[in-house]
Amino acid sequence: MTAPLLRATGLVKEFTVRGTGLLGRAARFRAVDDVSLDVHAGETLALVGESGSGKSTTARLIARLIDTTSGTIEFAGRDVHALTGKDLHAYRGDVQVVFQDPYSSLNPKHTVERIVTAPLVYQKRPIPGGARAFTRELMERVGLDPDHSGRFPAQFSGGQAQRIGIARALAVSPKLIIADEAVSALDVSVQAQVINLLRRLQDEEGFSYLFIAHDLAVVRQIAHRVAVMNAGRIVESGDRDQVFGDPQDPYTRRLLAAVPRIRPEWDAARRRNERARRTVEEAAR
Amino acid sequence: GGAAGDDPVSGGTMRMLQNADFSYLDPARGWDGGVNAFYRLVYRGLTMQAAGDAEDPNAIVPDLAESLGTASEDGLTWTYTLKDGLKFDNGDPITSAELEFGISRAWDPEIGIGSPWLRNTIEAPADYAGPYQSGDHPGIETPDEKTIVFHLIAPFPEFDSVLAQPNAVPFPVGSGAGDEFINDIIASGPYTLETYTPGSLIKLVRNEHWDPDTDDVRKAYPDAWEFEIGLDGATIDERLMAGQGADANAISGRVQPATLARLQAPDLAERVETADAYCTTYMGMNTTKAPFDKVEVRQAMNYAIDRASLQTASGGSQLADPATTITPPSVNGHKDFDLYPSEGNAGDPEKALELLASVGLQDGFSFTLDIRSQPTMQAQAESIQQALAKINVEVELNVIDTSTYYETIGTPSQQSDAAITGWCPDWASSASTMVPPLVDGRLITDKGNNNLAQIDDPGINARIDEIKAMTDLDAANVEWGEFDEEVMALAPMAPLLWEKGVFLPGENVANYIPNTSMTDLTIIGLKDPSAG
Amino acid sequence: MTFTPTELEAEGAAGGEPTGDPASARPPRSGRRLARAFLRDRAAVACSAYILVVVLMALAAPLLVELSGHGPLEFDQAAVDSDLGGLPIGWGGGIGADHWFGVEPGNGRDIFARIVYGARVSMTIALLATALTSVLGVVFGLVAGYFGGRVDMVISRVMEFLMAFPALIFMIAVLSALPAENRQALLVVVISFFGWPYLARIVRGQTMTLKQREFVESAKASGASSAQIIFKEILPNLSSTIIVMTTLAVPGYVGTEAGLSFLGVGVVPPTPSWGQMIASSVPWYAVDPAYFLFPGAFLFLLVLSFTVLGDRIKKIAESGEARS
Amino acid sequence: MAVVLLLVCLFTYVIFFVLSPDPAVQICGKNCTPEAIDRIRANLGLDEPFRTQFWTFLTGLFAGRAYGTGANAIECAAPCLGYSFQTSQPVTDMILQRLPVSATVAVGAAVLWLLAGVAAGLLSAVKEGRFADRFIAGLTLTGMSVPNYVLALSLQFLLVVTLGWLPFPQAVPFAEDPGQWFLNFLMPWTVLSIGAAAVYTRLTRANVIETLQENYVRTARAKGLSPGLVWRRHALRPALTPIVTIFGMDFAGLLGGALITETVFGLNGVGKLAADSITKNDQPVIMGVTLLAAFLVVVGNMVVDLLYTAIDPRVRVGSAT
Amino acid sequence: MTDQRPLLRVRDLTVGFTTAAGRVEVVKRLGFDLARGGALGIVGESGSGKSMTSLAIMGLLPKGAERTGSIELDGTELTTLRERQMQAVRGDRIAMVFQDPLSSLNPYYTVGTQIAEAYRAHRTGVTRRQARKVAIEAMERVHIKDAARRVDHYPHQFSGGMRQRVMIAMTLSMEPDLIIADEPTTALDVTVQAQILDLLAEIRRDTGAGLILITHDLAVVSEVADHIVVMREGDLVEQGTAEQVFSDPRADYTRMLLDAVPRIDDEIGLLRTTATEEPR
Ligand SMILES: Nc1ncnc2c1ncn2[C@@H]1O[C@H](COP(=O)(O)OP(=O)(O)OP(=O)(O)O)[C@@H](O)[C@H]1O
Ligand SMILES: Nc1ncnc2c1ncn2[C@@H]1O[C@H](COP(=O)(O)OP(=O)(O)OP(=O)(O)O)[C@@H](O)[C@H]1O
Ligand SMILES: [Mg+2]
Ligand SMILES: [Mg+2]
Repeated sequence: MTAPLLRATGLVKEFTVRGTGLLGRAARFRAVDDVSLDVHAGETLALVGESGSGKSTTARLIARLIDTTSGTIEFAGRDVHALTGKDLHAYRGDVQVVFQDPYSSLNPKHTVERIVTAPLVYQKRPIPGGARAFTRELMERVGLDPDHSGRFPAQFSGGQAQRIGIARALAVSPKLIIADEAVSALDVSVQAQVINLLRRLQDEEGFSYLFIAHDLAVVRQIAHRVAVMNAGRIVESGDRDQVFGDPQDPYTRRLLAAVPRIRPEWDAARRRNERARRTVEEAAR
Repeated sequence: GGAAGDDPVSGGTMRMLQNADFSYLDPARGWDGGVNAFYRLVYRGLTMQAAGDAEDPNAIVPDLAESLGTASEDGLTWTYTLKDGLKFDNGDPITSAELEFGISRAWDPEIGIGSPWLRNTIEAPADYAGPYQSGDHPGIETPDEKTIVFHLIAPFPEFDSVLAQPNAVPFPVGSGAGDEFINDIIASGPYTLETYTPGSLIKLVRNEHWDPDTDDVRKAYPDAWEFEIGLDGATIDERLMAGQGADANAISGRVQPATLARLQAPDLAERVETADAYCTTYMGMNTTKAPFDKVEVRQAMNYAIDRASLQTASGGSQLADPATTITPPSVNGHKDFDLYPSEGNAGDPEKALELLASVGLQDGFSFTLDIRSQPTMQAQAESIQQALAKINVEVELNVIDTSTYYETIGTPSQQSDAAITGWCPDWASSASTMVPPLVDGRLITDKGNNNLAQIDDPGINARIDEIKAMTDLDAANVEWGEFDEEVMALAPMAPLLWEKGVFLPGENVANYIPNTSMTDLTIIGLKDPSAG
Repeated sequence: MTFTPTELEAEGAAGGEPTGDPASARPPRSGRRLARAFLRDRAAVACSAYILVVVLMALAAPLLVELSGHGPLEFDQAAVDSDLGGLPIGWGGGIGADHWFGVEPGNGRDIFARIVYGARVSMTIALLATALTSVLGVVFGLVAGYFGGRVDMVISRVMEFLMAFPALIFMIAVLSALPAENRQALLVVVISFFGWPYLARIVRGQTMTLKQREFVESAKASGASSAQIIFKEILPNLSSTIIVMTTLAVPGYVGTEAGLSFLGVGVVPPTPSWGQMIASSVPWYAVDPAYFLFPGAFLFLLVLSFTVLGDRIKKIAESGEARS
Repeated sequence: MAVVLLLVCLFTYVIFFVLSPDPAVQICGKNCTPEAIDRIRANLGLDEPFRTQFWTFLTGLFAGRAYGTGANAIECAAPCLGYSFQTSQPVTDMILQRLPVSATVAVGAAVLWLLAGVAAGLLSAVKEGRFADRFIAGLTLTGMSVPNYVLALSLQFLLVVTLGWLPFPQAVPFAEDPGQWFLNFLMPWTVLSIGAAAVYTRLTRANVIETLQENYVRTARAKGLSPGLVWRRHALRPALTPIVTIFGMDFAGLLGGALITETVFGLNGVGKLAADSITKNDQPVIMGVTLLAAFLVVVGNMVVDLLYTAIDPRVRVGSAT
Repeated sequence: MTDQRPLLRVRDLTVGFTTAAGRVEVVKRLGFDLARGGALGIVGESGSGKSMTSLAIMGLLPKGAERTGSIELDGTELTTLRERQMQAVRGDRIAMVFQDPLSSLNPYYTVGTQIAEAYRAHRTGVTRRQARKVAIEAMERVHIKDAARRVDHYPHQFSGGMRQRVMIAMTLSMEPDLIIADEPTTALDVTVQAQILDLLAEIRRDTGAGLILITHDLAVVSEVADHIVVMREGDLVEQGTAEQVFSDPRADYTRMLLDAVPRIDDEIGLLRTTATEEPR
């Protein structure tokens, strides 16, 4: 096996939380507790767990948006914490984040063009082919109308807005995209489109994803490997089929059991009926 | 004089409505027209200014003393004898010891901040610091209970006037240290303090131990006095005009210019009293600064100033007269002259320009005028600004806060080119305290300077000494008038206005003879004490 | 004048969280549509018109005075009656063809000329103070809100302190003790010194919520510096708040300047200012009400216009652009 | 809180220390010699370095202090806010004497504006969008815009001079003539409360309208509660709670003196004291009033915090989850 | 169940708003029946009018909304009832569980008070103490441990799932005939969601109350409802029994929705969507 693109070892993040009430003392709260994970090139690692389990915190540690309490992060063999100046900018170009709420993650006062070119501007890199053309190209890649590059985020629907967020991540040609609940806020049909888009982009361009979600059904559709988090720790990780098919940890089992599902026999019947209908239609044609 | 004819009757409560509180209840500390009038109600001295309704209200008459003082041959020793039956409000007798003690308080560095005349005239060692720190006053002798002898630094023919100053009053020996007399007093006059709420109320009631037989001046008709303090000027006028209830028994200071128009109504007009000015408002010109070092320029200013407009700006003809001399007409020793006349007192710009041209300043110049941040003075300054603009002189106003104004202009190093201020005599029986302090070159000091012109003319200085030495006070007054004119020829200042007063006593008030210097409150009474 | 209610209240409305409701995301109103909404609002138009008149009046003061024939400092002895304490001669404080708004008692200065020149003072001081306050308030608010922690603590303490401070008393005390030169600049500085925390507090609050928004994280993840995040990402989102707050601040400052002048620590005489005119009219209002009514009405209408305008702009901004 | 107060003290002291005319000169009076000034300075400790003086001032606040030494020493009992050499009074006494008037003014105005503001706000909220609402909106904008001295003068001109409905203001103690007392304070109360009432109206209206859109109000209605109950229990309490906060601070601010109103109406309150002291440049008094006012605001803030804790359970009980 | 009349009968329900841009209908001529003790699931994407439908039934539409059509509860026409009478229906006959349990509970009162308040609203002569007892019982029924103590806690002292239980306890205490739950689990984690869904099922079993479950999650309705209504932009797209809708959907839109649902236990492949570009 080749060396992973990203390797996090023994990550710990503690927050100081202010106590409540008059006499409340400041306490330390361990949001991420000894988390280790690898993401290989071209692979999707899904991080699942319930609310508050520390998924987002892990993501922000890896994106170096916050500092670790302890533990190391290596990216392409380099210690991320040692990076400064130019190297840090390069890292920021290699790792991009797509957030949960498409509206919150896009500056409402900026046009699409300004949004998607911002990462390059912040990294003081030239915009290949000029902002206009560059934006059009990106919008086409994520399946948006290139003529809309002068619009504001509020003028797009949720799914479209999420595509803009993805386009922004693509602008700097990253190696790793951290998708923090990138599809959780979307309606099923839109969610399906975005998942398809992410998969397509991975096939075409070979990104790695760190895919964070709480919806196990979604995770199963997109992940190669899965890590399950609970209370700041990774309780189980492994290949998708292994985790879903033969969960080892009781927490994982509980999580899987709780997922609501459409009865398989109904699904089977539906597929049968569908096939039948299609044959009828074809015959009619 | 006398009010609407009816005579005052004993009894009742007299009210006084006023804006500002009295400066100090302690006469060693306070020294201004308003509080001096108040002191007269509660304190007595060896001598005093005559009653307000006397033939010469400026005259000095005996009070606690049997008669005015007798000076020794060399004029250095003055002796007074006390009347019988004098008592404080606590019943203790007033003797020469109490007088010496009370007078010596003027030397205390922290308490004796009132009139400086005692210190300026009575002999005392340089390190004498009042009775609390240095004990008995070495310059005052009390051979017996009824005799008191003062040793002077130099002959001072007007020493009777000095003892009429408010701080020359008796106090029980040992009393009045620290802030003892800040909120309470020990009275020797016809009234004593009942309550004092600083900034809002003073109540006086009769001093039972005051014996009218020992007092030739004070009538003390009302049983009590109430001073309502902290009222807005306009409010006072409104209340006096309305005269509702107890306000019929009220008096107060000058009315506001805006009120004058309303006093035309017949029922009010008949209550109105007027009083002459005792002070002169003038513009002092700093002769140490160009171009006011040239007498022609100073004379030009005197010509150019529009005193008619100044008059209107200060409240109009009822409240101000154009001033042409330093000494106001009501002060003994005034001589009527006008060295810089103009048509209707409206200024003579041509004449002024001529004078300026004679020193090459026909194109004008600019100077800075210090003024107090107070509406009337600002209006006056603006008038001067307008008038001088006609002779190309640009006036920049330097508005100084009221509280620091005198400190600033009295410090030669901080004083600008010119300043507007007023000057009043310390006693009106002669002009000796009117003109000399303003022009005596030997009195120029680093702080607290009154000679704003900073003029130091040997001729003037010599004349001052000459007139001051005269023991015939009437003859001296004639000389002061002449002196005034001599000074004005040099024009170290431009007299601007004599600000008179219009007063509106309540309907029930009798024998009210207002005075812009010090109204004699001791002769006022109510027509009908049961009213109000 | 002690009250600057608009700020208090603006916080309640403008200070709220920017509402982002994706479900009802409609295209934001374009500038032109906002303008149209504004023009349809009769009160807003009337107020703007009055403000415009005052601004023009201030700008064209020398011309207008030329027309009316009297300068603001010019005495007119003939217009007042010296025997009645300087009361203006004639009806309504001397209103007539010669003096359109009558004259000042005591010296006969033309009230029209003084109103016109007073407008200059009022507008200059209010606008400059607003500008300075806005800059201070926005910068400190942004910095405190964005950096949080110790920086926020220091700035917040200072703001708390300035807001707890009896500003009016202090302004008067300082102004009365300071030399009179450059009084207008001083007024601007003193007013702004006590004024900025009100805007800063709101900006700080909004910055703290905006900071939570993911586009800030996103910019950070792309390598934006703090300054870039503050000024390029956050600041544009505060534009409507700032516009609303500043429009609401102007009337406060017009009032403050007039109030300080009313109390005698404002502009230095003989420079006219509305507040100073009102102050000097106080003793006269019973005999010469016109002297009080003219500056009083002009001042009141100006403050009212700015208040209503601010109110309207707030409403329009809330219904349109402020969203998202 | 304590930090803010200390800052206020220091700031005030520094400023007035720098700007203040020498108190020694004031004590010294009209005819003064440099030696006398020096002696007074030494006596009062004015020749000490700034730090020592500030410390003396601070200790004076808690323990009292004496000005001068020996027979002429002037005692200033704790809390000593300083000593006015212009009026020869301890500043604390001067303020305490004026406080009742300011309190009367403040309480009356506060009651008035609170009642008027909340009532008008509620009415406005109930009639949202209708004529009454728009009428009140117009009134509040006007009320917020009229500078209070303009209002004061207009009222006085109209009610007292022209119409003669009210007597000219006169300081009459309540005990002496309650009717006159009431009439006397009516105008100051009105003037002071109008601006604030306008603000409270708008706040109340906005809060009530906002609260009515809260989900829990919908829940209450879904339970089948009567509209009255929904209003009383679920809308008013949350809507009026923020008003308490603001009210506490406004009221505290007002206690420290309504400078302009008291000046215009000639009421001898703390505000007038400040105004007068400013004209007379009586720095110790200005400083004292400034400190008092700041103190009241800070205390007001604290009281409001406590009140808030009592009213809002979210603040009271720490989150248990 | 001898009574053949449905518990709830909705016909031609239309909800419209008059906005600046003109009149918009957000629910269009909706019609469905709910049998006594039945469970109806209303599904649809965001903005399809699900919540408006539930509020229309409750008579709690926001200001500016108009409602036409007929809503019959147990034979009583609700649309013509006066506000006073509707008050008696709310809570007593129909109870509602809202999506966001935190904002739906008043932060100023203890949960006990709020439950008791609901109980007392429809019963005269109930003492505080009795109501409190009912509240504690109701909380016990929704499996809140230590109910006697927790009854005096404030909403913010509970976790999300617990708050939702409190909301349900509140509806329980009112003993309604019909419970409408509008996205009761959307804000919750899957494990908690499972518990709440179980709880709803249990209550339905125990009390025989009818249930309308509104959600955008097809998997959730499939587990709970026996009858399904699919909505899209205010239109009723399809309705039928759960089995019919899930195994043989008639409408293309339903099929598309079902295709788009990622399965936890089905094949993995491109999720089918009707278009590669989503509709503008
Ligand atoms: N800045 C912070 N200060 C204190 N605690 C924090 C901070 N950020 C996160 N936490 C806490 O850390 C824990 C993990 O948070 P995190 O956001 O990583 O969870 P998550 O798994 O992403 O949950 P969700 O699914 O709700 O997004 C939570 O309990 C959260 O309250
Ligand atoms: N006050 C209102 N004025 C105008 N339109 C409104 C109003 N409230 C809601 N709408 C619109 O009504 C439509 C239906 O809203 P509803 O809340 O019923 O949707 P929903 O199906 O519950 O969606 P979600 O799943 O997001 O809760 C939406 O398009 C919404 O924009
Ligand atoms: Mg998260
Ligand atoms: Mg909904």
